[in-house]
Amino acid sequence: MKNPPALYLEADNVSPDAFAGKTAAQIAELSVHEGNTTPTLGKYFEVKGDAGATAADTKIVVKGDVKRVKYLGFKMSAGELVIEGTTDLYVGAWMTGGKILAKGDVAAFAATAMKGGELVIEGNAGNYLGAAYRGDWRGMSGGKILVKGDAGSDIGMYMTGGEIVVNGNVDVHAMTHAEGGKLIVKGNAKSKLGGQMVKGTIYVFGNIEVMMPGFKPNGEVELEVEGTKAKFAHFLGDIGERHGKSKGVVVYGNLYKKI
Amino acid sequence: MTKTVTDVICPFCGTLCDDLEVVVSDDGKKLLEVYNACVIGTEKFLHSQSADRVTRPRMHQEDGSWKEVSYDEAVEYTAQMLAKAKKPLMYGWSSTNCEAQSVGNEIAEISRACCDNTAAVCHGTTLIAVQDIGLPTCTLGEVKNRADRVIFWGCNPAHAHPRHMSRYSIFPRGFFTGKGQMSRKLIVVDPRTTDTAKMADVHLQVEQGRDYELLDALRVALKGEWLPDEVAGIPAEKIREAADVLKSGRFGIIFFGMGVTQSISKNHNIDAAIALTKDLNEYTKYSIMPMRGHYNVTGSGEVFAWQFGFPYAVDLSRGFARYNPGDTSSIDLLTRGEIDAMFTIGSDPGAHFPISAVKPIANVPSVCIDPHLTPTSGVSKLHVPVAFNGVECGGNCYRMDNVPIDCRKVVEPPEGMLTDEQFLIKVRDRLKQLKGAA
Amino acid sequence: MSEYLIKNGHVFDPVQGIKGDKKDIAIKDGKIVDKVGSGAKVIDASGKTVMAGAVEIHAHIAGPKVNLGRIYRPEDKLFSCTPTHGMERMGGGASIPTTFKTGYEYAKMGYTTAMEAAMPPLFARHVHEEIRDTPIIDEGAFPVFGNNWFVLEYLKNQEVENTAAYIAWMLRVTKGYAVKVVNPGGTEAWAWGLNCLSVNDPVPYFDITPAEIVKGLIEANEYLGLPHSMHIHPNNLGNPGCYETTLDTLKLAEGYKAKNTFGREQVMHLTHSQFHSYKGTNWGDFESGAKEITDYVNKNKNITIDTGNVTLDETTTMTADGPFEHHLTGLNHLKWANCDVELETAAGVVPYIYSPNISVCAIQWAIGLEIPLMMKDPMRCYITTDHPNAGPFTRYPRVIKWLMSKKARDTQVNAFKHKDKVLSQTSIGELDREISLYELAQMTRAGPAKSLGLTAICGGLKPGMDADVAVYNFNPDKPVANPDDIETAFSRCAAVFKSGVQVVSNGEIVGTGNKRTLWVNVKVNDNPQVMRDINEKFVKYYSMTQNNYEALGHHFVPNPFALEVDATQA
Amino acid sequence: MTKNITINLISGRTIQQGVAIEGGKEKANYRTAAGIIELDPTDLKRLGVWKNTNVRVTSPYGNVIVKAIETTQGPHPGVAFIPMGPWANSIVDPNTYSTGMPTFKGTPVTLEVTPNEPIMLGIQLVQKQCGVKSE
Repeated sequence: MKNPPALYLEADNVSPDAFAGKTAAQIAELSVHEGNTTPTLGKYFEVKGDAGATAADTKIVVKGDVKRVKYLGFKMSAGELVIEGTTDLYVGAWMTGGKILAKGDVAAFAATAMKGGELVIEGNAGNYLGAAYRGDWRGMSGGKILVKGDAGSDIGMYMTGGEIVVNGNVDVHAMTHAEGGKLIVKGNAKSKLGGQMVKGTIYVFGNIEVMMPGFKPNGEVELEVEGTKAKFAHFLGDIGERHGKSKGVVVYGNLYKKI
Repeated sequence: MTKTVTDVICPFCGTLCDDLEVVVSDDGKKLLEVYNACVIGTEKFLHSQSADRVTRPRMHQEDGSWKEVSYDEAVEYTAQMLAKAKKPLMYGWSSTNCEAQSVGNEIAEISRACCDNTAAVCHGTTLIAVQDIGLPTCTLGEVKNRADRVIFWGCNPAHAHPRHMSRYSIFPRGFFTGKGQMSRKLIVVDPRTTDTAKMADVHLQVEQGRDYELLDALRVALKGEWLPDEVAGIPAEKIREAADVLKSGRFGIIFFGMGVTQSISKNHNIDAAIALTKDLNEYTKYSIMPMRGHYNVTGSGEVFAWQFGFPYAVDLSRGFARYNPGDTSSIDLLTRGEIDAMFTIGSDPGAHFPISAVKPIANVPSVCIDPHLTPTSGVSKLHVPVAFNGVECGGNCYRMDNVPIDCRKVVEPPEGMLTDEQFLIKVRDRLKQLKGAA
Repeated sequence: MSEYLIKNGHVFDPVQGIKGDKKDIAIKDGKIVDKVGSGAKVIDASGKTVMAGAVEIHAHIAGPKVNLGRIYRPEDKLFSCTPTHGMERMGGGASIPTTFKTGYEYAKMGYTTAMEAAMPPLFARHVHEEIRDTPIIDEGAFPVFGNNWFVLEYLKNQEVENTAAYIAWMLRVTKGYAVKVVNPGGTEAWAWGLNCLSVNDPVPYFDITPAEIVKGLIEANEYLGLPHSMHIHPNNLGNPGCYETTLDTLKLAEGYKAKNTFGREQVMHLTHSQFHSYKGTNWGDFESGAKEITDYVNKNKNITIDTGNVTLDETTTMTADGPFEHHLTGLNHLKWANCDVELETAAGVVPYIYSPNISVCAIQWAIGLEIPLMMKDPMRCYITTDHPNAGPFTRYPRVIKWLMSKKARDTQVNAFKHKDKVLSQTSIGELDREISLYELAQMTRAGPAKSLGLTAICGGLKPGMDADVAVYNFNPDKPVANPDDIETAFSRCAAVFKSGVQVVSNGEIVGTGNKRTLWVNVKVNDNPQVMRDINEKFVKYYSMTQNNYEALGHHFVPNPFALEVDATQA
Repeated sequence: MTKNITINLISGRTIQQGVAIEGGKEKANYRTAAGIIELDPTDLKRLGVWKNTNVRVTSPYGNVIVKAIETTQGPHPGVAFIPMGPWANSIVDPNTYSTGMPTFKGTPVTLEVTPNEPIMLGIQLVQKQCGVKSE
């Protein structure tokens, strides 16, 4: 990273798909955006090494201060992306495959509408992790996200499939409107958890600040989650929300809280 | 001799009252009396005449003083600022007419700016909720003619929309509501016993920040399912009673305001309120409506939408329109340090943004187009006073229920003053020259 | 104004009965003329197809529910927004394009006139602001009358003359074009959460039936002698078995004759007939009623229809049929918007995905094609997608491909997941008819223009008519190698002229034409009774004053074109 | 004996604030209408002051001097109200949770009685915090 931008950079070309089959020189010619200007990657990054022939055999390592860089790994379908520092919005947004390793924090909208692949965040994740784009009812539908730190609000909104694991705590409104998928919170959850949830499963190892009234106690169960065997209190919800039936039986969302 | 102008539209709040009568001097230059308006509307019309009014553009000097400049110099500064900026923010638009907004959009398109209106700090989260689950609504006349259940949730029309209750929602006698207030049950949900709550048949004094839980509980109660003993500080029994009152109406309307859009959960509060409205339509007829603040914030959203496709927080920096509040919204753009020029019109972010979002305005080239002196003009490099829209010039506006009403001009602006639209056209034409556009 | 000569094209013009002969089309001062001087700019159309500009008879392209669709569907624009280029402003939107994109897309496909199908009168200012901001194409808007309190009250007492006077006032204050009826009575019932599913269901409180509303409005329409006929979206749209309600509605036109000076012959236009031609009792035994509907319409010359073709896209449904949208959101659980409009109407909006993998959607697709293929007279059946309800209007080239090529239809049928169901529930497999270019010109130009009463102005290439001309890269002399070539050719015109101004060249926008707003100005004798009624309703029940309701200044309709009607002798 | 208390702050419109912004934000009347904090009588008692005393309101995001008055729209113990405007916005929580909307309602604040601290005029208050010179 060189010539730090005055504003923010939109580096939506930094993905194995965009790099594939290009030499270092060609990669340096790819466009980035600073406000309404469109300079090249080469202006801000020193590009070393050529890409593989395809996205699948391309690995990108982003070094330096990328706190003000958005869209790293945007729409990537294969290959590997390693971000060594903390970075900004839309990491791995609309990704369908491949692997992203973010060693620092990532800001909001990471893995928006993710369809597949793997996103590992060693720091903290921002808001709307694995959520749907505004207005869309199709959120994260596949793939796996691991957050080693904490995650923000509205994670997994409109989630329909895939899995999010947060080792730390999550902020308000996790899994709102979810219609499938799995969320595992090793730490604590704030309030509004699973609000308007239609289907899907949430596991919380720590406390829940305030429980949604639409979650009805449904006894206790012995479960093994992520290698941890423990007793969980089971809740069905969100009772207030509409629910479909399968073989004549109403299907609810499931919330398990470790006792 | 004086003249009386009738059917005058009040350019203050989203209620957009259109039955004002204004008495003006024979030469149409002085505004003498205002009838039918609320105290705020009356003040708006009368203050437009104040003697100490600034009538020419002014540049802020280092020592804090102001230097008067010509409109042409103001046009030049504004056009140059927008031409040079990499990511200018053009904010406001809610207190001007749709014609000016339309010219503003052309300017934004040429300078590839971010454009946003006051929904940013008002009903922006409502728009997000509407995008998530829709909006069963109606026009205000439907409320007047049919509503027998009226719910004010997190809003206080007695203070913010003073004539709303008498024109549309509580007192008027409509086609199917011949007994006026007697035909209606009023429910107010508010953490305070507001002057609106004092009139309610039922006041649910919700614990501040727990509206989302209470709305969910009401949805559960409609289904007659299990509830905890108390939700949001309100006993389950009272929640079930309220649910029955809602269900028993023939035509219900939920009005909501800043109490829910600005409290934690934000868009989700509205989302849940809309879901509740949708549920109630399984039993009877219900609608829901945001109590829009500025008299033409709704119009700004409409014009943005048919021209760019999005109602607010539109980012044109890449040459095409993008939208995602949290990224392209004014507060985030300012606090995150994403913009390098500030253009404000028809609103006062200086007074109504959190201070951390105001400080950045003072650090970039900035223009404030506003008939008033405001905190925004106070921290902007250039202040361009203009004619009062809806008083000194007409133009189309949209009421809180999206009904368009063409504002009326009642008096002449002071000699030589431009309207928003006239000033913007000059800026657009100069900008086209600078950008070499056709 | 400059002169043009479009040389050696294969001209298809039903107005003059020209069926593809090589002819030159001369343009002068915005009109088609016999000949132009040697200085005229020559456009070489040899090996190309030349037709009049196409006429859209029914689309939702401007106004409150369209914009509500834009506002609440950011995902409809995700990654689809286009930058400013050349003369084009920014655009965006797949199923609900922005106003600028709407104008450009129509023009690029050779359309020069379009009708906004449902204008809520209270929102007329909004509709006209969007029309003003929709470049190039001439537009008109149909105010809705089928649930209007004045109409319900007058017709309850068979006061046709008062209804007519009210319609004349409404067309004038809203700058409206025609009498639109949507789910007559059912939308007023919806204000109480109810509906009218047959032509005999009484409307709550007003105690009148949909049948009485429809007959009364036909009579009022003919009393005035308006350019277009009563334009109806009947009750019970979209339900299995609804074709019976549709037939009941069509029968209401029996015995009525068109009375007007615009060459219009029908007294009823049935819109998006595909949605009204369903047999069966549930979604399981759902089947086509296209034969029953077209058999009736073929026999009854005082009716015209449009198709409402399903294009198998993700789209946004929007209609003044409020109860239907509520029913639809119950089926697909997608976001529901609704707006009830005081004293007048309502509207609903719900996104919908017509999936080729769902048998019902595939059958709907087939019905939309069966109807035009079963209609004997292409002058009475027009191509629409009821944009955006059955699909976006930008898919017209694909619909044209399906209509012109059995091969293209078979390819699609074979691609369906439930192919056998489509073949068993419809007759699409047996229909070998392929629409000719001449028939296409009837279905998209001469026909809709005649139905709208615009025969003297557009829809043809006769000298004296507006010079709206479309030139397609399609050579009728060459056999079609691949049906997709048809879609390509009709997607982007080689050249388009709008009232004599070239607006498209090689698929690019090169001019904005003189966009006009079409409306109908009816002179009627003074009717103090009706004026008193109007005044009373505003004082008591409307939420805005009559003066503000009637205010529709020049800034809303900068370039009006009024069709004058004199009903004082009626 | 006065003492500091913590309380949940919300902001919003009042009709007096509405009249004042149309009357002119440079005027003292704006300060009178919006440079205040409405408290429940029980909270005034907790604070140990009579109504109409100047107080410093401090949040994690800043502090401002306003006049503590007794609410007319109570009871609302535990909730304090400052009309929307520069005074409230000096201390509200700017967190938007990536929705674009600051958390104008629900900011925990501390009240400290400061009878002799002056309340600034609206425009000056904003100019001072932005480091802009006033006239």
